[in-house]
Amino acid sequence: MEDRKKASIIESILFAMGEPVSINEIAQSLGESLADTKKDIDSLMECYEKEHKGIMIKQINTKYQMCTRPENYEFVSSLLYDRNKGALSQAALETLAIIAYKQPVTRVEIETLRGVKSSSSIQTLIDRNLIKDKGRMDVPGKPILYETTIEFLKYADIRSINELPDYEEFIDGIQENVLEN
Amino acid sequence: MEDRKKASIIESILFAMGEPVSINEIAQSLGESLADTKKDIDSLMECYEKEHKGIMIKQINTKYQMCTRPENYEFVSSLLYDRNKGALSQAALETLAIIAYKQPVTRVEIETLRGVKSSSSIQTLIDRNLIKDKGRMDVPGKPILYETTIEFLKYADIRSINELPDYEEFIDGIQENVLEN
Amino acid sequence: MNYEIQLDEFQGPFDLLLHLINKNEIDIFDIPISSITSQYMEYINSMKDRNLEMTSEFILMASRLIEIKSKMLLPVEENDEGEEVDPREELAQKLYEYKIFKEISMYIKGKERLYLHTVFKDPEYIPDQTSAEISIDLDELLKAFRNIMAANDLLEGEDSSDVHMISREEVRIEDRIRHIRDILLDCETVRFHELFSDSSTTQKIVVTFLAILQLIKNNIITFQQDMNFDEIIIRRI
Repeated sequence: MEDRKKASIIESILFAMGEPVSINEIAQSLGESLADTKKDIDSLMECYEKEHKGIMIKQINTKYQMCTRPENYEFVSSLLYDRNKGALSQAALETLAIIAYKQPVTRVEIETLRGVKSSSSIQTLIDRNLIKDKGRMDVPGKPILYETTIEFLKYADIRSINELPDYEEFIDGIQENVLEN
Repeated sequence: MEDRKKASIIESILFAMGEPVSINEIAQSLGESLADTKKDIDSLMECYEKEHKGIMIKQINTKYQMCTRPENYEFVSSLLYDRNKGALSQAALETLAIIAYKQPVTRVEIETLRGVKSSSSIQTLIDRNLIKDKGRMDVPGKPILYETTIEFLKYADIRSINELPDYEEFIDGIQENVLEN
Repeated sequence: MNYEIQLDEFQGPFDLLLHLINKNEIDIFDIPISSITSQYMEYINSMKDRNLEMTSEFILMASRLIEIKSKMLLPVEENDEGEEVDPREELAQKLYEYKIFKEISMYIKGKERLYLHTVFKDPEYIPDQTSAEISIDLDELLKAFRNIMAANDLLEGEDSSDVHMISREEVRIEDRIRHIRDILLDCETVRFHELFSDSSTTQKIVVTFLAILQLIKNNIITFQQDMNFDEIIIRRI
Protein backbone atom coordinates (compact mmCIF):
# COMPACT_ATOMS: atom_id res chain seq x y z
CA MET A 1 0.00 0.00 0.00
CA GLU A 2 1.41 3.40 -0.80
CA ASP A 3 2.17 5.84 1.99
CA ARG A 4 -0.48 8.34 1.02
CA LYS A 5 -3.16 5.67 1.13
CA LYS A 6 -1.97 4.52 4.54
CA ALA A 7 -1.99 8.08 5.85
CA SER A 8 -5.49 8.52 4.50
CA ILE A 9 -6.73 5.38 6.26
CA ILE A 10 -5.16 6.42 9.56
CA GLU A 11 -6.92 9.77 9.29
CA SER A 12 -10.25 8.07 8.63
CA ILE A 13 -9.81 5.72 11.58
CA LEU A 14 -8.82 8.43 14.05
CA PHE A 15 -11.65 10.67 12.86
CA ALA A 16 -14.32 7.98 13.04
CA MET A 17 -13.23 6.62 16.41
CA GLY A 18 -13.04 10.00 18.09
CA GLU A 19 -11.44 8.45 21.15
CA PRO A 20 -7.94 7.10 21.81
CA VAL A 21 -7.11 4.25 19.41
CA SER A 22 -4.26 1.88 20.16
CA ILE A 23 -1.45 1.46 17.68
CA ASN A 24 -2.26 -2.28 17.63
CA GLU A 25 -5.75 -1.62 16.35
CA ILE A 26 -4.47 0.67 13.62
CA ALA A 27 -1.73 -1.77 12.61
CA GLN A 28 -4.24 -4.59 12.47
CA SER A 29 -6.63 -2.63 10.31
CA LEU A 30 -3.85 -1.63 7.93
CA GLY A 31 -2.37 -5.11 7.92
CA GLU A 32 1.07 -3.67 8.63
CA SER A 33 3.65 -4.25 11.33
CA LEU A 34 3.61 -2.17 14.53
CA ALA A 35 6.93 -0.57 13.61
CA ASP A 36 5.73 0.49 10.16
CA THR A 37 2.46 1.74 11.55
CA LYS A 38 4.29 3.77 14.15
CA LYS A 39 6.36 5.36 11.41
CA ASP A 40 3.25 6.20 9.41
CA ILE A 41 1.49 7.77 12.36
CA ASP A 42 4.60 9.75 13.34
CA SER A 43 5.00 11.22 9.91
CA LEU A 44 1.30 12.10 9.79
CA MET A 45 1.58 13.85 13.17
CA GLU A 46 4.64 15.72 12.01
CA CYS A 47 2.88 16.86 8.90
CA TYR A 48 -0.13 18.09 10.93
CA GLU A 49 2.26 20.04 13.16
CA LYS A 50 4.27 21.53 10.33
CA GLU A 51 1.14 22.79 8.57
CA HIS A 52 -0.47 23.99 11.82
CA LYS A 53 -3.59 22.07 10.93
CA GLY A 54 -6.78 22.72 12.88
CA ILE A 55 -6.84 19.05 13.85
CA MET A 56 -4.08 17.57 15.97
CA ILE A 57 -3.09 13.99 16.64
CA LYS A 58 -2.32 13.49 20.30
CA GLN A 59 -0.33 10.55 21.61
CA ILE A 60 -1.39 9.13 24.96
CA ASN A 61 0.91 6.23 25.89
CA THR A 62 0.46 3.82 22.98
CA LYS A 63 -2.81 5.35 21.85
CA TYR A 64 -3.60 8.13 19.43
CA GLN A 65 -6.52 10.53 19.33
CA MET A 66 -7.59 13.43 17.15
CA CYS A 67 -8.53 16.71 18.75
CA THR A 68 -8.78 20.38 17.83
CA ARG A 69 -5.72 22.59 17.98
CA PRO A 70 -5.75 24.45 21.33
CA GLU A 71 -4.73 27.76 19.72
CA ASN A 72 -8.04 27.76 17.84
CA TYR A 73 -10.09 27.08 20.93
CA GLU A 74 -11.57 30.57 21.25
CA PHE A 75 -12.99 30.38 17.71
CA VAL A 76 -14.50 26.98 18.33
CA SER A 77 -15.81 27.39 21.85
CA SER A 78 -17.99 30.38 21.08
CA LEU A 79 -19.80 28.37 18.40
CA LEU A 80 -20.14 25.30 20.59
CA TYR A 81 -21.53 27.37 23.45
CA ASP A 82 -24.04 29.06 21.18
CA ARG A 83 -25.28 25.71 20.00
CA ASN A 84 -25.46 24.26 23.49
CA LYS A 85 -27.47 27.15 24.83
CA GLY A 86 -30.72 26.23 23.19
CA ALA A 87 -31.91 22.79 22.31
CA LEU A 88 -29.84 19.64 22.32
CA SER A 89 -27.67 18.83 19.34
CA GLN A 90 -29.00 16.14 17.02
CA ALA A 91 -26.27 13.81 18.30
CA ALA A 92 -27.28 14.38 21.93
CA LEU A 93 -30.97 14.00 21.08
CA GLU A 94 -30.34 10.65 19.38
CA THR A 95 -28.31 9.43 22.32
CA LEU A 96 -30.99 10.57 24.74
CA ALA A 97 -33.69 8.87 22.68
CA ILE A 98 -31.88 5.53 22.85
CA ILE A 99 -31.34 5.84 26.58
CA ALA A 100 -34.97 6.86 27.14
CA TYR A 101 -36.41 3.93 25.20
CA LYS A 102 -33.84 1.24 25.98
CA GLN A 103 -32.82 2.02 29.54
CA PRO A 104 -30.80 0.84 31.28
CA VAL A 105 -28.34 0.70 28.42
CA THR A 106 -24.56 0.59 27.99
CA ARG A 107 -22.43 2.91 25.91
CA VAL A 108 -21.57 0.10 23.50
CA GLU A 109 -25.27 -0.58 22.88
CA ILE A 110 -25.83 3.11 22.17
CA GLU A 111 -22.86 3.27 19.83
CA THR A 112 -23.86 0.11 18.01
CA LEU A 113 -27.30 1.51 17.31
CA ARG A 114 -26.01 4.93 16.28
CA GLY A 115 -22.94 3.66 14.43
CA VAL A 116 -21.04 6.61 15.89
CA LYS A 117 -18.84 6.95 18.96
CA SER A 118 -21.07 8.61 21.52
CA SER A 119 -19.00 9.27 24.62
CA SER A 120 -19.04 13.05 24.18
CA SER A 121 -22.81 13.09 23.75
CA ILE A 122 -23.23 10.91 26.84
CA GLN A 123 -21.02 13.27 28.81
CA THR A 124 -23.04 16.26 27.62
CA LEU A 125 -26.29 14.59 28.70
CA ILE A 126 -24.82 13.79 32.14
CA ASP A 127 -23.71 17.43 32.50
CA ARG A 128 -27.22 18.54 31.68
CA ASN A 129 -28.66 16.18 34.25
CA LEU A 130 -30.76 14.31 31.71
CA ILE A 131 -29.19 10.91 32.22
CA LYS A 132 -27.29 9.21 35.00
CA ASP A 133 -25.14 6.24 35.84
CA LYS A 134 -27.25 3.31 37.08
CA GLY A 135 -24.47 1.06 38.31
CA ARG A 136 -22.63 -1.51 36.29
CA MET A 137 -23.71 -4.47 34.23
CA ASP A 138 -22.58 -7.81 35.55
CA VAL A 139 -20.65 -8.91 32.46
CA PRO A 140 -16.92 -8.88 31.67
CA GLY A 141 -15.65 -5.32 31.59
CA LYS A 142 -18.49 -4.26 33.89
CA PRO A 143 -19.82 -1.54 31.57
CA ILE A 144 -21.75 1.37 33.04
CA LEU A 145 -25.51 1.34 32.54
CA TYR A 146 -27.26 4.62 31.79
CA GLU A 147 -30.82 5.66 32.53
CA THR A 148 -32.81 8.88 32.38
CA THR A 149 -33.24 11.14 35.41
CA ILE A 150 -36.18 12.78 37.17
CA GLU A 151 -35.14 16.02 35.43
CA PHE A 152 -35.59 14.30 32.09
CA LEU A 153 -39.23 13.59 32.98
CA LYS A 154 -39.65 17.20 34.01
CA TYR A 155 -38.17 18.59 30.80
CA ALA A 156 -40.17 16.13 28.70
CA ASP A 157 -43.28 17.01 30.73
CA ILE A 158 -44.27 13.44 31.53
CA ARG A 159 -44.81 11.70 34.86
CA SER A 160 -43.12 8.43 34.04
CA ILE A 161 -41.16 6.69 31.31
CA ASN A 162 -44.29 4.73 30.46
CA GLU A 163 -45.74 7.93 29.05
CA LEU A 164 -43.20 8.05 26.23
CA PRO A 165 -44.97 7.73 22.88
CA ASP A 166 -45.08 4.19 21.51
CA TYR A 167 -42.39 3.96 18.88
CA GLU A 168 -43.83 1.01 16.99
CA GLU A 169 -46.94 2.90 15.99
CA PHE A 170 -47.07 4.91 12.81
CA ILE A 171 -46.41 8.50 13.68
CA ASP A 172 -47.77 10.10 10.57
CA GLY A 173 -51.20 10.28 9.10
CA ILE A 174 -50.09 8.28 6.11
CA GLN A 175 -52.54 5.50 6.67
CA GLU A 176 -55.35 7.86 5.84
CA ASN A 177 -58.71 6.22 5.96
CA VAL A 178 -59.27 4.40 2.70
CA LEU A 179 -63.00 5.02 2.85
CA GLU A 180 -62.40 8.74 2.56
CA ASN A 181 -60.71 8.42 -0.79
CA MET B 1 -5.38 36.80 9.35
CA GLU B 2 -3.19 34.74 7.12
CA ASP B 3 -4.76 32.05 4.95
CA ARG B 4 -3.13 29.17 6.76
CA LYS B 5 -4.48 30.36 10.07
CA LYS B 6 -7.96 30.69 8.61
CA ALA B 7 -7.79 27.22 7.12
CA SER B 8 -6.66 25.89 10.47
CA ILE B 9 -9.59 27.53 12.29
CA ILE B 10 -12.08 26.19 9.76
CA GLU B 11 -10.68 22.72 10.30
CA SER B 12 -10.98 23.07 14.06
CA ILE B 13 -14.57 24.28 13.82
CA LEU B 14 -15.72 21.56 11.47
CA PHE B 15 -14.00 18.88 13.51
CA ALA B 16 -15.31 20.09 16.86
CA MET B 17 -18.88 20.64 15.72
CA GLY B 18 -19.22 17.29 13.99
CA GLU B 19 -22.64 18.25 12.68
CA PRO B 20 -23.28 20.50 9.65
CA VAL B 21 -22.06 24.06 10.27
CA SER B 22 -23.44 26.97 8.27
CA ILE B 23 -21.16 29.26 6.36
CA ASN B 24 -22.59 32.12 8.44
CA GLU B 25 -21.39 30.54 11.66
CA ILE B 26 -17.93 30.02 10.26
CA ALA B 27 -17.74 33.55 8.83
CA GLN B 28 -18.87 35.00 12.13
CA SER B 29 -16.30 33.07 14.09
CA LEU B 30 -13.54 34.10 11.68
CA GLY B 31 -14.76 37.67 11.53
CA GLU B 32 -14.61 37.57 7.76
CA SER B 33 -17.13 38.21 5.00
CA LEU B 34 -19.27 35.38 3.66
CA ALA B 35 -17.59 35.60 0.27
CA ASP B 36 -14.08 35.35 1.71
CA THR B 37 -15.13 32.51 3.99
CA LYS B 38 -16.63 30.65 1.07
CA LYS B 39 -13.34 31.00 -0.81
CA ASP B 40 -11.38 29.72 2.17
CA ILE B 41 -13.64 26.70 2.64
CA ASP B 42 -13.58 25.91 -1.07
CA SER B 43 -9.81 25.91 -1.23
CA LEU B 44 -9.63 23.73 1.89
CA MET B 45 -12.05 21.25 0.35
CA GLU B 46 -10.05 21.22 -2.85
CA CYS B 47 -6.86 20.57 -0.94
CA TYR B 48 -8.48 17.66 0.96
CA GLU B 49 -9.60 16.18 -2.33
CA LYS B 50 -6.27 16.62 -4.07
CA GLU B 51 -4.42 14.91 -1.26
CA HIS B 52 -7.02 12.15 -0.90
CA LYS B 53 -7.20 12.86 2.78
CA GLY B 54 -8.97 10.42 5.07
CA ILE B 55 -11.28 13.22 6.14
CA MET B 56 -13.61 14.86 3.65
CA ILE B 57 -15.57 18.11 3.82
CA LYS B 58 -19.06 17.75 2.47
CA GLN B 59 -21.21 20.66 1.39
CA ILE B 60 -24.91 20.31 2.05
CA ASN B 61 -26.87 23.36 0.89
CA THR B 62 -25.01 26.18 2.64
CA LYS B 63 -23.62 23.99 5.39
CA TYR B 64 -20.40 22.04 5.72
CA GLN B 65 -19.66 18.84 7.56
CA MET B 66 -16.64 16.62 7.98
CA CYS B 67 -16.83 12.87 7.37
CA THR B 68 -14.57 9.96 6.54
CA ARG B 69 -13.59 9.14 2.98
CA PRO B 70 -15.90 6.32 1.84
CA GLU B 71 -13.05 4.47 0.09
CA ASN B 72 -11.52 3.84 3.51
CA TYR B 73 -14.69 2.36 4.93
CA GLU B 74 -13.50 -1.23 5.10
CA PHE B 75 -10.56 -0.20 7.26
CA VAL B 76 -12.72 1.91 9.56
CA SER B 77 -15.63 -0.51 9.86
CA SER B 78 -13.37 -3.29 11.10
CA LEU B 79 -12.76 -1.15 14.19
CA LEU B 80 -16.21 0.40 14.51
CA TYR B 81 -19.30 -1.65 15.21
CA ASP B 82 -20.92 -3.99 12.82
CA ARG B 83 -23.81 -1.76 12.23
CA ASN B 84 -26.33 -3.34 9.94
CA LYS B 85 -27.23 -0.04 8.39
CA GLY B 86 -29.65 -1.45 5.89
CA ALA B 87 -29.99 -0.59 2.24
CA LEU B 88 -33.33 0.67 1.00
CA SER B 89 -35.76 -1.78 -0.56
CA GLN B 90 -36.72 -1.43 -4.22
CA ALA B 91 -40.17 -0.20 -3.15
CA ALA B 92 -38.65 2.53 -0.98
CA LEU B 93 -36.18 3.50 -3.74
CA GLU B 94 -38.96 3.92 -6.30
CA THR B 95 -40.96 6.01 -3.87
CA LEU B 96 -37.90 8.12 -3.09
CA ALA B 97 -37.20 8.62 -6.81
CA ILE B 98 -40.72 9.94 -7.35
CA ILE B 99 -40.59 12.26 -4.34
CA ALA B 100 -37.17 13.58 -5.37
CA TYR B 101 -38.36 14.56 -8.85
CA LYS B 102 -42.00 15.45 -8.21
CA GLN B 103 -41.76 17.18 -4.87
CA PRO B 104 -43.88 18.31 -3.20
CA VAL B 105 -46.05 15.32 -3.96
CA THR B 106 -48.98 13.50 -2.35
CA ARG B 107 -49.27 9.83 -1.50
CA VAL B 108 -51.98 9.36 -4.12
CA GLU B 109 -49.74 10.78 -6.86
CA ILE B 110 -46.95 8.43 -5.81
CA GLU B 111 -49.30 5.47 -5.83
CA THR B 112 -50.68 6.39 -9.24
CA LEU B 113 -47.16 6.46 -10.67
CA ARG B 114 -46.06 3.21 -9.01
CA GLY B 115 -49.33 1.40 -9.51
CA VAL B 116 -49.20 0.05 -5.95
CA LYS B 117 -49.85 1.18 -2.41
CA SER B 118 -46.92 3.08 -1.01
CA SER B 119 -47.84 4.18 2.49
CA SER B 120 -45.37 1.97 4.28
CA SER B 121 -42.57 2.88 1.85
CA ILE B 122 -43.35 6.51 2.67
CA GLN B 123 -43.19 5.70 6.38
CA THR B 124 -39.85 3.94 5.92
CA LEU B 125 -38.44 6.99 4.13
CA ILE B 126 -39.71 9.27 6.88
CA ASP B 127 -38.14 7.00 9.49
CA ARG B 128 -34.89 7.06 7.54
CA ASN B 129 -35.08 10.84 7.58
CA LEU B 130 -34.92 10.98 3.77
CA ILE B 131 -38.30 12.64 3.25
CA LYS B 132 -40.57 14.80 5.33
CA ASP B 133 -44.05 16.16 5.57
CA LYS B 134 -44.32 19.56 3.87
CA GLY B 135 -47.75 20.54 5.05
CA ARG B 136 -51.00 19.80 3.32
CA MET B 137 -52.31 20.49 -0.15
CA ASP B 138 -55.20 22.92 -0.35
CA VAL B 139 -57.67 20.58 -2.05
CA PRO B 140 -60.52 18.49 -0.61
CA GLY B 141 -59.18 15.88 1.76
CA LYS B 142 -56.13 18.06 2.45
CA PRO B 143 -53.59 15.39 1.52
CA ILE B 144 -50.09 15.55 3.00
CA LEU B 145 -47.33 16.74 0.67
CA TYR B 146 -43.92 15.09 0.86
CA GLU B 147 -40.51 16.48 0.03
CA THR B 148 -36.92 15.34 0.43
CA THR B 149 -34.73 16.31 3.39
CA ILE B 150 -31.17 17.48 4.01
CA GLU B 151 -30.32 13.86 4.78
CA PHE B 152 -31.44 12.98 1.24
CA LEU B 153 -28.79 15.37 -0.11
CA LYS B 154 -26.19 13.42 1.86
CA TYR B 155 -27.67 10.18 0.58
CA ALA B 156 -27.59 11.31 -3.04
CA ASP B 157 -24.16 12.90 -2.55
CA ILE B 158 -25.28 16.28 -3.88
CA ARG B 159 -25.01 19.77 -2.45
CA SER B 160 -28.51 20.84 -3.35
CA ILE B 161 -31.56 19.36 -4.98
CA ASN B 162 -30.75 21.25 -8.20
CA GLU B 163 -27.77 18.98 -8.67
CA LEU B 164 -29.94 15.98 -9.40
CA PRO B 165 -29.59 14.99 -13.05
CA ASP B 166 -32.39 16.32 -15.26
CA TYR B 167 -35.42 14.10 -15.56
CA GLU B 168 -34.88 14.21 -19.32
CA GLU B 169 -31.51 12.52 -18.94
CA PHE B 170 -33.25 9.40 -17.74
CA ILE B 171 -35.62 9.51 -20.70
CA ASP B 172 -32.59 9.63 -22.97
CA GLY B 173 -31.14 6.68 -21.09
CA ILE B 174 -34.26 4.68 -21.72
CA GLN B 175 -34.31 5.57 -25.38
CA GLU B 176 -30.69 4.55 -25.77
CA ASN B 177 -31.57 1.24 -24.19
CA VAL B 178 -34.45 0.84 -26.59
CA LEU B 179 -32.19 1.51 -29.55
CA GLU B 180 -29.57 -0.87 -28.29
CA ASN B 181 -32.01 -3.73 -27.86
CA MET C 1 -43.09 -20.94 -19.38
CA ASN C 2 -40.67 -21.13 -16.51
CA TYR C 3 -41.51 -19.60 -13.18
CA GLU C 4 -38.03 -18.93 -11.94
CA ILE C 5 -39.07 -15.33 -11.58
CA GLN C 6 -41.36 -15.17 -8.62
CA LEU C 7 -44.21 -12.76 -8.46
CA ASP C 8 -43.20 -11.42 -5.10
CA GLU C 9 -40.13 -9.97 -6.78
CA PHE C 10 -42.32 -7.49 -8.58
CA GLN C 11 -43.15 -4.14 -7.12
CA GLY C 12 -46.60 -4.28 -8.65
CA PRO C 13 -48.44 -4.87 -11.91
CA PHE C 14 -46.43 -2.18 -13.75
CA ASP C 15 -43.23 -3.88 -12.73
CA LEU C 16 -44.50 -7.28 -13.86
CA LEU C 17 -45.66 -5.85 -17.19
CA LEU C 18 -42.30 -4.15 -17.76
CA HIS C 19 -40.61 -7.46 -17.07
CA LEU C 20 -42.78 -9.18 -19.69
CA ILE C 21 -42.15 -6.38 -22.18
CA ASN C 22 -38.38 -6.66 -21.69
CA LYS C 23 -38.46 -10.41 -21.87
CA ASN C 24 -40.36 -10.36 -25.13
CA GLU C 25 -38.23 -7.49 -26.45
CA ILE C 26 -41.19 -5.45 -27.49
CA ASP C 27 -41.95 -1.74 -27.66
CA ILE C 28 -43.94 -0.26 -24.76
CA PHE C 29 -45.99 1.73 -27.28
CA ASP C 30 -46.81 -1.29 -29.41
CA ILE C 31 -47.64 -4.05 -26.98
CA PRO C 32 -49.07 -7.24 -28.51
CA ILE C 33 -51.84 -7.08 -25.98
CA SER C 34 -53.26 -10.53 -26.47
CA SER C 35 -49.98 -12.36 -25.89
CA ILE C 36 -48.92 -10.12 -22.99
CA THR C 37 -52.32 -10.55 -21.36
CA SER C 38 -52.08 -14.31 -21.46
CA GLN C 39 -48.51 -14.21 -20.09
CA TYR C 40 -49.67 -11.87 -17.35
CA MET C 41 -52.53 -14.20 -16.48
CA GLU C 42 -50.14 -17.15 -16.36
CA TYR C 43 -48.08 -15.38 -13.70
CA ILE C 44 -51.18 -14.48 -11.76
CA ASN C 45 -52.36 -18.07 -11.89
CA SER C 46 -49.01 -19.38 -10.77
CA MET C 47 -49.40 -17.15 -7.78
CA LYS C 48 -52.81 -18.64 -7.08
CA ASP C 49 -51.35 -22.12 -7.41
CA ARG C 50 -48.94 -21.31 -4.66
CA ASN C 51 -51.92 -20.36 -2.58
CA LEU C 52 -50.89 -16.74 -2.33
CA GLU C 53 -53.42 -14.02 -2.29
CA MET C 54 -52.73 -11.09 -4.53
CA THR C 55 -53.24 -7.49 -3.72
CA SER C 56 -56.07 -5.86 -5.57
CA GLU C 57 -53.63 -4.00 -7.88
CA PHE C 58 -52.62 -7.19 -9.69
CA ILE C 59 -56.24 -8.23 -10.19
CA LEU C 60 -57.27 -4.77 -11.29
CA MET C 61 -54.56 -4.77 -13.93
CA ALA C 62 -55.70 -8.17 -15.18
CA SER C 63 -59.19 -6.82 -15.78
CA ARG C 64 -57.74 -3.74 -17.41
CA LEU C 65 -55.69 -5.83 -19.81
CA ILE C 66 -58.74 -7.87 -20.72
CA GLU C 67 -60.71 -4.69 -21.30
CA ILE C 68 -58.01 -3.34 -23.62
CA LYS C 69 -57.86 -6.68 -25.39
CA SER C 70 -61.61 -6.62 -26.06
CA LYS C 71 -61.47 -2.99 -27.24
CA MET C 72 -58.78 -3.97 -29.73
CA LEU C 73 -61.29 -6.32 -31.34
CA LEU C 74 -63.83 -3.55 -31.87
CA PRO C 75 -63.71 -1.01 -34.68
CA VAL C 76 -61.16 1.75 -34.02
CA GLU C 77 -62.59 4.59 -31.94
CA GLU C 78 -62.01 8.22 -32.74
CA ASN C 79 -61.67 11.01 -30.24
CA ASP C 80 -63.25 14.47 -30.47
CA GLU C 81 -60.53 15.64 -32.85
CA GLY C 82 -61.24 12.73 -35.13
CA GLU C 83 -57.97 11.00 -34.32
CA GLU C 84 -57.85 7.30 -33.92
CA VAL C 85 -57.53 6.22 -30.31
CA ASP C 86 -55.28 3.33 -29.46
CA PRO C 87 -56.82 1.54 -26.46
CA ARG C 88 -53.28 0.71 -25.30
CA GLU C 89 -52.13 4.33 -25.28
CA GLU C 90 -53.01 5.24 -21.70
CA LEU C 91 -51.44 2.14 -20.20
CA ALA C 92 -48.33 2.57 -22.36
CA GLN C 93 -47.89 6.13 -21.08
CA LYS C 94 -48.14 4.97 -17.49
CA LEU C 95 -45.70 2.13 -18.03
CA TYR C 96 -43.28 4.50 -19.73
CA GLU C 97 -43.40 6.95 -16.87
CA TYR C 98 -42.99 4.15 -14.34
CA LYS C 99 -39.98 2.90 -16.30
CA ILE C 100 -38.36 6.32 -16.04
CA PHE C 101 -38.80 6.38 -12.28
CA LYS C 102 -37.46 2.87 -12.04
CA GLU C 103 -34.41 4.12 -13.92
CA ILE C 104 -34.09 7.02 -11.47
CA SER C 105 -34.40 4.62 -8.55
CA MET C 106 -31.44 2.67 -9.94
CA TYR C 107 -29.46 5.87 -10.15
CA ILE C 108 -30.28 6.66 -6.52
CA LYS C 109 -29.41 3.12 -5.53
CA GLY C 110 -26.00 3.66 -7.13
CA LYS C 111 -25.33 6.44 -4.63
CA GLU C 112 -26.34 4.39 -1.64
CA ARG C 113 -23.08 2.56 -1.11
CA LEU C 114 -21.17 5.80 -0.72
CA TYR C 115 -23.72 7.00 1.81
CA LEU C 116 -23.59 3.81 3.84
CA HIS C 117 -19.80 3.97 3.85
CA THR C 118 -19.47 7.49 5.17
CA VAL C 119 -18.88 8.01 8.88
CA PHE C 120 -19.67 11.26 10.63
CA LYS C 121 -18.74 12.19 14.15
CA ASP C 122 -20.46 13.70 17.16
CA PRO C 123 -19.70 17.20 18.43
CA GLU C 124 -16.74 17.36 20.76
CA TYR C 125 -17.56 17.55 24.43
CA ILE C 126 -17.08 20.84 26.18
CA PRO C 127 -17.95 21.27 29.84
CA ASP C 128 -21.35 22.85 30.15
CA GLN C 129 -21.34 26.17 31.88
CA THR C 130 -24.69 27.42 30.72
CA SER C 131 -26.90 25.16 32.82
CA ALA C 132 -29.79 26.65 30.91
CA GLU C 133 -33.13 24.90 31.08
CA ILE C 134 -34.06 22.94 28.04
CA SER C 135 -37.36 21.60 26.95
CA ILE C 136 -37.52 18.19 25.39
CA ASP C 137 -39.96 17.79 22.56
CA LEU C 138 -41.33 14.26 22.77
CA ASP C 139 -42.12 14.21 19.06
CA GLU C 140 -38.51 15.05 18.28
CA LEU C 141 -37.31 12.40 20.71
CA LEU C 142 -39.58 9.79 19.15
CA LYS C 143 -38.50 10.80 15.67
CA ALA C 144 -34.83 10.50 16.62
CA PHE C 145 -35.45 7.03 18.03
CA ARG C 146 -37.41 5.86 15.01
CA ASN C 147 -34.62 7.17 12.74
CA ILE C 148 -32.08 5.07 14.59
CA MET C 149 -34.25 1.97 14.68
CA ALA C 150 -35.09 2.35 10.99
CA ALA C 151 -31.44 2.75 10.02
CA ASN C 152 -30.78 -0.55 11.77
CA ASP C 153 -33.85 -2.17 10.19
CA LEU C 154 -35.28 -2.74 13.64
CA LEU C 155 -38.68 -1.20 13.04
CA GLU C 156 -41.62 -3.07 11.70
CA GLY C 157 -40.80 -2.03 8.20
CA GLU C 158 -42.57 -1.63 4.95
CA ASP C 159 -42.63 -5.34 4.36
CA SER C 160 -45.43 -5.72 6.85
CA SER C 161 -47.96 -3.82 4.80
CA ASP C 162 -46.66 -2.85 1.37
CA VAL C 163 -46.17 -6.42 0.36
CA HIS C 164 -47.55 -7.62 -2.90
CA MET C 165 -48.93 -10.77 -1.41
CA ILE C 166 -51.01 -10.79 1.69
CA SER C 167 -51.16 -14.04 3.53
CA ARG C 168 -54.59 -15.59 3.33
CA GLU C 169 -54.92 -15.58 7.09
CA GLU C 170 -54.91 -11.83 7.52
CA VAL C 171 -58.59 -11.10 6.94
CA ARG C 172 -60.78 -14.11 6.40
CA ILE C 173 -64.31 -13.82 5.15
CA GLU C 174 -65.52 -16.28 7.83
CA ASP C 175 -64.14 -13.98 10.50
CA ARG C 176 -65.91 -10.98 9.02
CA ILE C 177 -69.17 -12.95 8.83
CA ARG C 178 -68.83 -13.88 12.47
CA HIS C 179 -67.98 -10.29 13.32
CA ILE C 180 -71.11 -8.98 11.60
CA ARG C 181 -73.29 -11.63 13.21
CA ASP C 182 -71.86 -10.72 16.60
CA ILE C 183 -72.79 -7.10 16.04
CA LEU C 184 -76.32 -8.10 15.06
CA LEU C 185 -76.71 -10.26 18.18
CA ASP C 186 -76.77 -7.14 20.30
CA CYS C 187 -78.93 -5.01 18.09
CA GLU C 188 -81.41 -5.79 15.40
CA THR C 189 -80.10 -3.26 12.92
CA VAL C 190 -76.82 -1.65 12.10
CA ARG C 191 -75.91 1.09 9.69
CA PHE C 192 -74.09 -0.11 6.60
CA HIS C 193 -71.06 2.14 7.00
CA GLU C 194 -70.56 1.11 10.63
CA LEU C 195 -69.63 -2.36 9.46
CA PHE C 196 -66.61 -0.78 7.80
CA SER C 197 -65.49 1.34 10.71
CA ASP C 198 -62.60 -1.00 11.53
CA SER C 199 -61.71 -1.68 7.90
CA SER C 200 -58.48 0.23 7.47
CA THR C 201 -57.21 -1.51 4.36
CA THR C 202 -58.69 -2.09 0.94
CA GLN C 203 -58.52 -5.79 1.58
CA LYS C 204 -60.59 -5.48 4.76
CA ILE C 205 -63.17 -3.39 2.99
CA VAL C 206 -63.47 -5.89 0.15
CA VAL C 207 -63.70 -8.84 2.53
CA THR C 208 -66.28 -7.07 4.69
CA PHE C 209 -68.36 -6.35 1.61
CA LEU C 210 -68.13 -9.98 0.48
CA ALA C 211 -69.19 -11.08 3.96
CA ILE C 212 -72.29 -8.87 3.75
CA LEU C 213 -73.20 -10.32 0.34
CA GLN C 214 -72.75 -13.84 1.68
CA LEU C 215 -75.02 -13.13 4.68
CA ILE C 216 -77.70 -11.66 2.42
CA LYS C 217 -77.50 -14.66 0.11
CA ASN C 218 -77.91 -17.03 3.05
CA ASN C 219 -80.95 -15.08 4.26
CA ILE C 220 -79.29 -14.19 7.52
CA ILE C 221 -79.52 -10.46 7.01
CA THR C 222 -81.47 -8.12 4.82
CA PHE C 223 -81.02 -4.48 4.01
CA GLN C 224 -83.22 -1.50 3.41
CA GLN C 225 -82.76 1.95 2.00
CA ASP C 226 -85.71 4.29 2.26
CA MET C 227 -84.66 6.75 -0.41
CA ASN C 228 -81.89 7.14 -2.90
CA PHE C 229 -78.61 8.07 -1.15
CA ASP C 230 -80.16 7.37 2.24
CA GLU C 231 -78.16 5.41 4.72
CA ILE C 232 -78.41 1.68 4.05
CA ILE C 233 -79.65 -0.19 7.12
CA ILE C 234 -78.65 -3.80 7.68
CA ARG C 235 -81.23 -5.84 9.57
CA ARG C 236 -80.96 -9.37 10.92
CA ILE C 237 -83.68 -11.79 9.82
